[in-house]
Order: sequence, then structure tokens, then C-alpha cells
Amino acid sequence: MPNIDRRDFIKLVGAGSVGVGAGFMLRETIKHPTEQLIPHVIAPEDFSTGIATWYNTVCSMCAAGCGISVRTREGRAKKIEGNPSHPVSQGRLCALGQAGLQVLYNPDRLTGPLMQTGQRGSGSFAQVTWQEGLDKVADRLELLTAENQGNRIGLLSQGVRGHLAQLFELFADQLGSERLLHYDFDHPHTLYAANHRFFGEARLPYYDLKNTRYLLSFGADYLGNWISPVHHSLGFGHSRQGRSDVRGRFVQIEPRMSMSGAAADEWISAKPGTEGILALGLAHRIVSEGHYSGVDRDDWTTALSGYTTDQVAEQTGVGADTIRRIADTFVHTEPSLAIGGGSAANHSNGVDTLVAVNALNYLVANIGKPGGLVFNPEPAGPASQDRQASYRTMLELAEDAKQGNIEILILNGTNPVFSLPSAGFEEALAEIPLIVSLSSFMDETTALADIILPSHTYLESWGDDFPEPGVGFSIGSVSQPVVSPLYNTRATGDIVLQLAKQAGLSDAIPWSSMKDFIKDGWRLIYDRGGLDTQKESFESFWRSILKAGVWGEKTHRDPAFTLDKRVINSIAVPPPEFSGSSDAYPFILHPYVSTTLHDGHAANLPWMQELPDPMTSVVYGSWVEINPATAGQMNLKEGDLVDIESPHGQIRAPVYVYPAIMPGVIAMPIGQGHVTYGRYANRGVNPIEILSPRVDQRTGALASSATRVKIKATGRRIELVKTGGNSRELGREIVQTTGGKASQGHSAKLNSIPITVVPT
Amino acid sequence: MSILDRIADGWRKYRKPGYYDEFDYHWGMTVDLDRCTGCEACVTACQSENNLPIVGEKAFAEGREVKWIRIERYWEGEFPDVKLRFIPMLCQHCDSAPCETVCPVSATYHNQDGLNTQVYNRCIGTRSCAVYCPYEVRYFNFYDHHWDSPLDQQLNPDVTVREKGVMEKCTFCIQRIRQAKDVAKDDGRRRVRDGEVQPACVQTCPTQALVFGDRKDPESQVSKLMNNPRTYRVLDELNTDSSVVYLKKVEDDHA
Amino acid sequence: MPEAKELQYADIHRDVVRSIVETGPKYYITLGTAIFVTLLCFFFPWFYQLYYGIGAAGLNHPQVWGTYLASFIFWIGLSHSGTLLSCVLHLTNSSWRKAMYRSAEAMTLFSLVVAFTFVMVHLGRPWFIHWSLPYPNQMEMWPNFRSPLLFDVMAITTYLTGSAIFIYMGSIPDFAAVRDRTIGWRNTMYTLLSLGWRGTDREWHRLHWAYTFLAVLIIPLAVSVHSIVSWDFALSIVPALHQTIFAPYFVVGAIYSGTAGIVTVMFILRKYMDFGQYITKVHFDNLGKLLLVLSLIWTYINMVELFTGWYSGASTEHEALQYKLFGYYAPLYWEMILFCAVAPLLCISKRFRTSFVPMLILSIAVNIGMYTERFLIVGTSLSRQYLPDAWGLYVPSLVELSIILGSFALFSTFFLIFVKIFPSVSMYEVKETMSTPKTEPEAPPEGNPA
Amino acid sequence: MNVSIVPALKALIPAALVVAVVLLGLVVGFWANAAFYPGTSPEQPIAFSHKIHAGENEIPCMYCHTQARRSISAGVPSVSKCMGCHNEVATQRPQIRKLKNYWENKEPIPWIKVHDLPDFVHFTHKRHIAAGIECQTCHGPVETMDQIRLTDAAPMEMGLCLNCHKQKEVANGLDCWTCHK
Repeated sequence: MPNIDRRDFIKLVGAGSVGVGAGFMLRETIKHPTEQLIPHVIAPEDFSTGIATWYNTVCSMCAAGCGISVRTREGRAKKIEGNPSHPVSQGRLCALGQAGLQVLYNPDRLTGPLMQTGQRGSGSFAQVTWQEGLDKVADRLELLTAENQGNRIGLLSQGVRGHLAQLFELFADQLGSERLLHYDFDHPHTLYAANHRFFGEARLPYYDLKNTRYLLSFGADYLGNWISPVHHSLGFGHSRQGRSDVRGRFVQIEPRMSMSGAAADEWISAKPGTEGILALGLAHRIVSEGHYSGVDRDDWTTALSGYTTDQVAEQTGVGADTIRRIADTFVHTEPSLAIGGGSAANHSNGVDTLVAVNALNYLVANIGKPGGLVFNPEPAGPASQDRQASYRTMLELAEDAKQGNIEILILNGTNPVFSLPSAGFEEALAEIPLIVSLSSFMDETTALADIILPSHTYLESWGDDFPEPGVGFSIGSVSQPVVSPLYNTRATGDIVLQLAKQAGLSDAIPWSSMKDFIKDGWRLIYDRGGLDTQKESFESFWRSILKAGVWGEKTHRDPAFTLDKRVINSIAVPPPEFSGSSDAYPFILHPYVSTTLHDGHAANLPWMQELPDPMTSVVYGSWVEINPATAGQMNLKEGDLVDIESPHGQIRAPVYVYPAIMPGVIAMPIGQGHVTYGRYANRGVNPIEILSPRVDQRTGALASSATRVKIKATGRRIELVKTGGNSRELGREIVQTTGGKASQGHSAKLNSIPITVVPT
Repeated sequence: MSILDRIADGWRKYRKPGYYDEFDYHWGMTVDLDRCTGCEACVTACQSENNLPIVGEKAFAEGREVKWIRIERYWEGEFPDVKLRFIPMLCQHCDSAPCETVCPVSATYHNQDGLNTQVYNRCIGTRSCAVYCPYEVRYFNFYDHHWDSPLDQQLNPDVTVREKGVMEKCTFCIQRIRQAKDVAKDDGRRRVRDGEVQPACVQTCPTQALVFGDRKDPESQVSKLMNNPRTYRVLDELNTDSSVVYLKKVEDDHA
Repeated sequence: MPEAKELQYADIHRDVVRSIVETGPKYYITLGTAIFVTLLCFFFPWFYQLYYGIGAAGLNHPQVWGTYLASFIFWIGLSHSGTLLSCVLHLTNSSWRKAMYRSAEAMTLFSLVVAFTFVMVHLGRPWFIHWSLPYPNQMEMWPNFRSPLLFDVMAITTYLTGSAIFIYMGSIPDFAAVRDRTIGWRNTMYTLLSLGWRGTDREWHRLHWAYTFLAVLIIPLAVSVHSIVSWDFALSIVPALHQTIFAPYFVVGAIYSGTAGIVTVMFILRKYMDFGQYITKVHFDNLGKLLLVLSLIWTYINMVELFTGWYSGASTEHEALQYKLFGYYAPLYWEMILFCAVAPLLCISKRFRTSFVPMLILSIAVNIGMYTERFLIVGTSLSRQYLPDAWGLYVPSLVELSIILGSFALFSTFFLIFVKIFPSVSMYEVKETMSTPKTEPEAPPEGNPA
Repeated sequence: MNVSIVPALKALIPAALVVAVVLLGLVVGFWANAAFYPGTSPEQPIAFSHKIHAGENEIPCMYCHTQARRSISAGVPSVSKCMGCHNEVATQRPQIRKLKNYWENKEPIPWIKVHDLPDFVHFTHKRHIAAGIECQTCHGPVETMDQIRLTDAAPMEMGLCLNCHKQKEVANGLDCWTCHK
């Protein structure tokens, strides 16, 4: 040991301290962070820590009205699944329905009442209290009602059903306003009108896909977003492989292959707008071949005389052989079913097309039969489809506003600024002195409102629903809050009730909360009797509905139906009309409601933005689909930015070369192109902007597929964000099929390659 | 027995007939391609059940998305005679899985229930399992993912939120299997009943194309479907002996 | 024989000790730059990546392996030159080896260290790397002995240990020589390093025996190391990687790039450390021949790889080849062929082999080509696997490129420090090749062979 | 000429000494932190004593931790549960007044977690209680503790789980996915 002098000692002491310090800090850094354990002040009754609670309620993400079960843990919603006892969803649910959680937990939700402080559209809002906001609106309402000027109040809602719709009716009625409208971009007006024309009732029948053996779909993307996709999918699956003896066959007729087209056994592209003509061509074949033997056979022969197979083949571009084959299969396969909608119904001849489709069902006599078309009974609760505003009605509303006939406009969840083409709706809104929005989100229309009274999401509020179409019998379901409200928002119904109260309408609208209103409404259903309701009290009836989430009345309609001769005589499908000349605008624009984002209201849900489009696998963006041959001629490749110009505007989007679209047609998904709808939604372009204001002549519904466009390459390109790599199989037999090449020489048995197992 | 024999035996044991007899389950899934419509309800169900991240457009463009189940799409033919076929692709839980051999720390291995496990907290991020997997269903966490508040309130407490540098993949919803076993034990049953447990994707599939169950139970729906003449396995030539069995799409030429 | 006829034992000592003791500003500037570049281009991006996640690299799904692994193979390959070559030449008694083997072995050592850092950079959670080592723990978890990655860990640590002992053992007499010519802290250091070497016959005898023994041991080890590295790939079922040729392919590639690396390093030593008298045309000539042979073998194996891919008839293999040859990275592939298969044919000419600058250029080109080869192995095959829908494209990010650049700086840093500590030319072995001195050297004959 | 390494080693002694002292310091510092600031027995907002409740008064664990037998988490009693007794019992003690303050302000008590498992561990109280495992097996002798703390016998580490699973021959008890999620 050497002598340690003073300097060495100091060195050693220094070294020692450094070591101690470092050692101390080392353990400090690897220490487990302290967490807190926060107990309840009072233990809640409805949940236990660590145990999931399920609530049955109703999905509001589209108009199908699926029953859902929401899993909650510690008071937070975790997962949405289909309610197994609900006849529409039967325990299943689509992607959009499950993304409902992100409506609830959306970071861009409005957290409390707002008042516009700057110029409209400037986006400057100030927070106000509920009382301030409600007072301001209620005072105006009261004033107008007192002056008998109630009709100067406009109520514009998204499509709502059940007692909320009834509440709006009551409210409008008491205010003295006739301007109560529901507006949804994808509401099937033409289908209601066609059914009214053919069957005499403006209601949707139940399409029994489950039991059908042969389905002809004219443009209806029944698996994507037509009417009730989850229920249709259930039917599709069962029809395909759910029965031991038969397998349903599906034929899809549309200019651009949709999801349903891909699932179909046969995809046929008829010229856009001629689907109805094709339907009549099929009808002609059925009648002329003597497969139809009804009493009105001669009327049909006369009515269909102009639709011989060859004529129709020429008009539609579908081969005469195909027409014959399909017609024969359709009539010989029992039961068979024809449905129509989507793009086929969005032409100037929309109603006529769908009437022609109904005629096919009539001619094979599948009405009221399993696997055919079944009439629905009267809904048990309030219905509202007659309030649905067509495009023409909306134009009238806009015109009224411009005339200064509207003093107050109350908006509920609908977004016409985004989804109403060429209507000058923004200018019309500018003429309305007070705009009130009850939306939960800052959508494009809400951004123009003066006062925003944000609603609860559907997972926080009371409501009920009577699905339209029903499932062949009458059902209703109650929607209940599954979590306590996240923010300082109120249920739409409660806002309306409060407004009514403050506007002095409490005599006619005495309820204090939406829950009471709904409960009173259901008391009527209870009183109507039926089933075993007499045995139990209303309270237990109510509780059992809340528990099950659904109530049903197994009463079926009498399928008897006689067709008016005048309908047969007037049956005809005029050729479709398009905006823009075919010389200047060589392409027909086929805008379709996006499977993931719907008509755009789901664009603020990150799960839906990140869900690859089923057909193209594109995420987060807009694109325009072009036939490969056309793209080749125009020297366009995937990702090339093109300008799409119609007589009404111009947008820019990247090209996606789509193998299953007709030459001469280009397709674009609707849903993107938001500007104020939050961090996830503000991207892409909105093809609604360039649609022409052409309507279906009979209903005034927007003929959204009737716009011609031209495309111009910009010379710039972007990388399309998508998940798919190479979309061809290269003979690798990844998706194997029973038909064709792959089935030969390849055993369908498991373990076709023997595995040697060494015995030990 | 030499060490080499032992290693080889460890490699082979899952494939021996009767290996699973001494255990309670041998989970498997069938996918009926004739029912699948490519609607992707399963994709969202999985995302919501298993805390899959919202990666954002940039990460998506870079190819860093995480989808434990995805739909692959293959075009066949040219217009107008063109078809699009979908196939759901998820971890096949192979009984002789290539990924299991390569993990140096045994973060992925085969367990007694026939599941291909992925133990996140053991993973050191060599990513070799993803290279070895021919189905490319293993996803890597290239970042620490972030949920904009209050989206994080949706996260499933039964599933870990994976940190950066960790591989993840389909677990056949192990948390649900665990839960079902728990319920079975409460009821004094030895085994879970058929249909009592369904992964999120199977649960939600609107066309019921996906079926999940115990392959050991000859009465289970999945066992019955596996005897269907339409069955095949994707990339069967690689002898991965997967637990996910596909049923061929029925295609006939305009019959 | 070296060209300088008058070279004396004393000159050797003088030159070598000078290279250690006399340090000019040039050296410090170079070392400073190397350290600076290492910090800036290697450690800074790496720490950023640790913080941000592997997303800092250009990796994606399905391309989860990238340049980090390519660099890992590259550095492992480079390491092969040294110790392996040195051993082989030692056993075959090639006298021309003696001037260059010290620096070659140092290359081995440092390449392995750099390769190891790439493993760390590659890992998603490098802070848990100790889990790949077998040690008892309360989790009762052991590494997976079936994993080729674990074989790798074992092989590389063994090789690293072997190489380190080999280079150290061979340097002991030289440390002693330097010890006797230095004072102060260097003297202390070399005293310790030389382990009391006196130069007795017994010591020499044992050294030779142990040295040869190690040389014999290391050759199979070196071959196995790169075979095992190749198994990381060949044991996968990725098309274009799942090939039996991979082990020899990697070994040959490794020796090839290593040999080229030695040429580069020797040029630099010769030029900047004034070792012109020791590293001569003879060395370049011989290395040139070696390069030529290796390039031919390498070309052959490449052709075999293409052939088996084509002959398999499988769509997967064809597509993988197609992508490699004509896909996004096709220019790189053809560059590799040019640099590694065509350019080395120049070595047929003796004039070429004995010209220093052209050989330097060739050696650098070969290593660029070989890096490309590694990149193509990792960077293209994973993008074209079994399911076409999951195909992707991988483009390295700036972080990756910077780390690659930084790794060369890291290597240079190690090397620059090495040349100031180790006698970078083996003095006693060079002396063995010389004739007996005419005059008595001033220093004691500690390195005089019996 | 001296060729022995011994003098050279001697010259290194001071440096070696410094290194040794630094290393020793590291150990001491690490130990000091572990010994004096273990973090395994944090001061709680209310000095609740398990010794008094569970030990002296022999209140069963699951009287307060009611969830344990039916849920994955044992749960901490709500403030109202505490007040259920302490409306009557020992109302004047300073700690109980604190409790009363919380109750009157309708605030939860921010307890600090001591027995904590990482988020990637699935541990269910229910199953372990159903299997007849004593609470003390994992939580230590809490009935003797005035301030709750981790003990060496029950350190909340994986080894403890594994030993027990092995001893009791739990079915698939050593499978990673039994506990890791």
C-alpha cells in the first residue's frame, strides 16, 4: 500500500463521492414509477372494477338501425358488437358500426355551447353557457311563434327515426312551422317512389336474401352500404353456404364493380343509366318465352313490346346471349329476387328503373315468399321517411332562404354545405339571420352557425329506433346511454325539450327529459297489447326491453297484392339524360358512397380513415378510378394527378387504374374533402362539388350519376397511400377456387403434401 | 438423446399425431372464401379489440401500418371478364411455424393450446420472425404509438399497449380465450364449450365466413368445416401446418 | 524480398517505434475528424433512433430488415480478411504475409466490434440484448437454441475472442521491442502488455507453437462464422434467400471483400505511415492474384444462385430474381456485377497488380460492390415474398445512410488508435525474412531468431 | 533492463485505487438508495394501518377489498365504505378527520400503489382466491404492517409466480400466455 498524501486523499474522496452519487442515481432511474390508486367516493352500482358490463343499444352510424351491444369497463366504452338478439344485426356488425366508439371519443368533438363571434365562416367562436345559448334561441322562437310567424322557423335534421323524429314533429307543429326536413345524401328517394308507384305504398319491403337462390342486383351495393348492409351480408352468407343443398347465385349489374359486384358470381356492366332498360329486356324475355302465365300476361306483352332482347342488347351494351341466359335462370331458379338501387337509381330515370326491377319480382311471383320480396307491416313507432327532403326540396328551401322567408334555421347533424351539389346553399344560409346547430362536430354547415348547442353522441343519449325496412315483422329497439357524458353537451331530445319549454310550449310538450318522452311513447306500444305484455307491468316490460335492446312483434303482412293495370301499361324506362355533351365531356362520372367513410360523416373517424377501401386498398385520400385501357390510351398511371372537370366545377385527384370499370366511365368515392371536420377528416376532395343539379324527374332526387366530365392530366403525380402491393396472384394459388384451372391437379384435401413423422 | 435430437424433437413435436391429446385445446379457424365479401368488419373489430394503433397517414405511406388481420385482394382477368377475390390474412398459428425457430429469445413459441404466441415483454425486436413468416402477418412497432385524447379511453384494458421496438401479431384474442376458460372454471367445467369463445373478427363477421373453435373436439363447428372438401391451406407447399384453414371460393362458369 | 536492400534490423525498430511515438498534428486532425464524424453520423442518429423507434430507419412492413443487417454482414465479411487470411498464410509459410498481417488482424477485430454495434443498432429494444445470452435468471427464461440468430451470437463472440487472442499473442515480442525503446507511461504500458517477454528460446518456441495452434483453430472458426451468418437468411423460407449455396457464398464473399479491404488499408499504411519499405509491390501483386481468384469463385457462385432460382420454376423465386435483376434496385445489381465480377479481371495483368493507385481504386470498388451485394440480399428479397398483395418497397432513410457513413468513421477511429498502440508491422516476423545484419544493431537482440 | 510487469503494475496502483473507490461508491450509493429510499413503502395520504384493521381488529381482507373474489382486481374500498365504520368509530383521531375531509369534499383518496404489476401482466385475483391462495402469499404479512410495504418474501417478481405455479402444478402454469397479455 503506497502512502496516501493529501492530494491522493482528496482524489479518492472525490472519486468515492462520484461513485456514490452515480450509484444512487442509477437506482433512482430504474425505480418503478409510483402510480396512484384512486378509489370511488361512493361505489357505483352499475359496474365493478375489472368486470366488463354490456349495454344493448342501437347503432346510429347509418340508417340500417342495427342493434348493438357495447362493452364497458370502469365506465368507459371499449367495444361495440352486434346485439345477438336483434333481428337486423343478429350479433354481427360492420366496420362503420364498430367505429362508433370514435364518435364518442373523438378528439375533435365540440365540448360545450359556442357562439359565433366573428364573421360567419371565420371560425371564431366563443364559449357560452347552456343558459345563454338556449335563451338566445328560445327568445327568438318565442317571438316568432307569438307573432304567428312560426313558418319562418326551419328545422333541418339528419334522418332520424323513432321518438326523436316525433319530437321534432311535435316541436315544429307547436312552433307553427311546416319547414321540418330531414336530409341525407344517400337516402333512397327513388326506391320509395318506385315502391309507391308499383306496390302502392311508400315503404321498403324486406328483401329476403337469406333464402333466395338467385339474386339480380341492379346497381345496389347491398353488401357495402345499401339500406342494411349487415343484414344483407348475413343473408348473403347464409344463401351462399348456409344451406346444405343449394348455393345462392348472385348477379350484379353496374358500370363499376362494387363490393357486391366482387362478391357476385357474375358481374355485368351495362351502360350507365340503362339498367332499367335491361330489366325490362329481361322481363320481355320472360313474358315472350311464356314463362309468365298471370292473368295480365297480355298487358305485359304489350307494355314490353319495345324491349326485345336485341334492342335491349344494343341499348345497354350487354350481349343478347347474356340477357337470355340471365332471364331464363332468373325465372327457372326458385326463389329468385331482383333488387335495384345505388348508381342505377341515381339517374334521371331512377324511379322508372326501379319500377322495372319491381316488375321482374312481380313476373317471377316471389312477392311474399321466402327468398323473395316480403312486405313489411306498419312500423310500431313513429316513422319519418316522408320528411326526407329530396334535392329539389332542398333547392326550394335554399330559394326560400334567399327570399328572406326563413328567420331561424335549426340544424341537427346534417351537413348540406358538404353534401348538396350546386345548390348555392352557402349563399342561402347567409340570408338566414340565425342559424343554430345541434351537431356534435364542427362540420362544414355547423361552422356557419351562429349558435352551436352540441348534442350528445348516440352512445350518451336516450333514443329509440324502428328500423326501416323492418325484417318482415315489426321491431323496435331502445337506445340507452352506455357511458356518462364526456363533455358539457346535451342530448338532442333534451335540447329540443328545453327549447320548447323556454319558448312557452310546455303545455303541448310537457316532458322534462327525452327519457320520459320515449318511455311515454313506449307505454303506447305496451298498451297496444299483444304478446304477453298484459302479464307484466310496464316497468318490467321497459326493463326487459332495455336489457334485450330490442322488442319485436311477430306479425306478418298478408302477401296478397294485385297490380294496377295502369302501372303495367305505363311501364317504360326512358334513356338516361346526362349533363354536358359527350363531345366536350367524354366520361360519365360515377360517384359512389364510400364503403368506409359513407357519405362523409364518418370521415372524422381515424379507424375508418385507416380502413383500406375494400376494392382498392387506398386509405386517407381521394382517387379517381379509370379503366386500364382508357388509362393506357391517355398515358395515365396510378398516382398521376388529373383535373376532373364537369360543367359545374373542377377537382383534382390522383388516378387509380381500376380493372373493373367500363371504359367511358370514371368513378370517385364520396366521403373525403372536408375542411372543418377535424384533424382526421380534412383531406382529399369532394366529388359532390362538381355534380350537376340534374334530378330524377319523378321525385326530384339528385341524379348523382348523371354528370359528364372530362379529365386532364396535370403532369404531376403523388404516391397513393394504400396497403395493397401487387394485386395479381401470379399463379400462386393463394385464393383458390373450385372452378377453373386451379382445381385441376390440386387436391382439395388437407395436407396434400405428406408429412413424414419420425416415430420416437 | 443427443442435443441435436432434442432440438429436432422440439421442432417436430407439435406435428406428431396425438400431440395435442394431452392438452385441452387445439384452437383453429376456418375462413370460407365463398362467404367473404371483403367488407373488413373484421379489420376494425380487431383494431378495436386489440388496441391496434392509429398510425396516421405518414406512417401508412411508409408502410408501417399495423393490421393483425387484413384483407388481401387479387384481380383475375381483364375487363369485362374480371374478378376480384378477397382473402382475409391473419396469423395462421402454424403448428410448425417458421417464426418460432428463429426468435433468439423465445418470445414467440408454440403453446399447448396450439397457439403461436407472441410475448411482447420478452421481444427484443430482431424482427427476424417477420422475415421468416411467409404470410407476412407479423407487424412491428416502428414507433411508440399515440392516441389523441380522449381516444385512449377506448383502449382495452385486457390487452397490452405495445411499445416501440416490439413485434406483434394476431393472438386469436387470447384475452377472450382466457376469459372463457375463466368462466368455464367458474362453472366447474373442464373445457370451454364450442362457440363460447370467438375472436373479435369471428364474432363480428357479418357473413359468418370466419369460424373459430377447438380442432380437438370433433363436434365443434370448426372441426366439421375442416372436413369440408373445399378446404385448403394457403402456401400449403411450405408445410407450415397452419391452424387457419381456408375454404375455396366456389366459382363456376355461368352455370 | 522487400525492395529496400539496405534495410536493417535497426531501421525496422526505428520506423515502427517512430510510427508509435512520433505523433504529428496530421494524426490528431485525422483522429479528431474521425471521432467527430463518429459522434455526429453514428451516435447522434442512433440515439435519435433509440428515442424515436426503428421508424427512424426506412424499414417498413414487409421489409423489416435493411441496411443495418446488410452493414452487419459487410463488417463481418470484412473481418474475414484478416485473421483468416493471416492464419492460412501463416500455415502455408507465405513470407509476404508478414508485413501486413498485423494490420489485417486489427481490421478483423475492429470490424467485428463495428458489426456488433450494428446488431445493437438493428434491434428494436437493444437494452434487452442480454436476454440472448444464456444465464440463470428468476424468469427461468433461456435463449432459443434453435435460432440461427443465437448461433450467430455464439459464433461471433467466439471469433472475436479468438481473433483478439491471436493478434495479441502475435504482438507480444513486438511490444517487448517497443517497451525497450520507450520511456514514461508508454514504457509502463508496454511492460504490462509484453507480459515480461525476454526473448529466450523457450519463449520463442512456445510462442510459435501456440501461434500455430491458434491459427489452425481459427480457420474453421472463421469459415463457420460466416456460414452461420448466412444461415440467418438461408434458414428462412424467403424466396431467393432459402438457398443451400448461401454458406459458401457468404464465406467467399467475406474473404473477397476482406482481401480488398486489406489492399485498401495497406495502401493507406504505406502512404501515410511511411511503411513503403515493408509493404511492397510483392504484397500488392500477391493480393491481386488472390482477388482475381476470389472474384472468379464469387462470380461462379452468383451464377449458380441465378441458375437455381431460374431452374426452380417457382413463381416466387422467379419474381424475386426478376426484382433483383430488373426491379427498382436493378442499377445497383448491375453496378455490383461491374465492380465485383468484371473489374477484378484487370488483375490478370501484372502491371495492374503492381501499381498501387489502380489497386487501391479496385479494392474500394470491390468493397462498394460487396456492400451492394449485401444490401441487395437483404433489401430486395423481403420486398417480394409469397403474397403479392403484401409486396413493398424499401428505401433507406437518411438516418441509416448516416449511420453507415458513421460506422466507417467508427472503424477509422479504432484503427487510428490502434496504430498508436500496436506496432502495426510485425517487426520480428519481418526480420525473419531478412538476411542476418551486417553490423551489430545497437539494441539488444530480443527478437533475434535462433 | 527491467522486463518484469510487477513494477509497472505497482505504478498503476494509485489509478487502480481511484477506480476501486468509484466502484465501491457505486455499490454504496445503490445500496443506500435501496435501503433508505426504497420506494416500496411510500407515505400514504392517510396513514392507514393494516395492522390495526386486519391484525388487531381481525377484519377480513375481503370485507374492504370486496372485488377480489369476483374480479381480476381486488379493488380499494370506496370512501363511503371507510365512512361506513368511521362515522361511529374513532372519529376524533387526526387521520380519521382527514378521511372525513375527503368524504365531505366528495374527493377520492389518492392512495399510492405499492403492489403493482407491469401492464403486460394479466393477474386475476378471482382465480387465485378460488384456488385458495392466501392474500399474504403475494402481499406479505400486511396484517402486521402499520405502513404497507413490499417485503422480500413477496417481492412482486416473476420468480415468485413461477415457483408457486410449479409447486402447485398449475395446469399450463408455466406457459407465457397464462399471465402475459
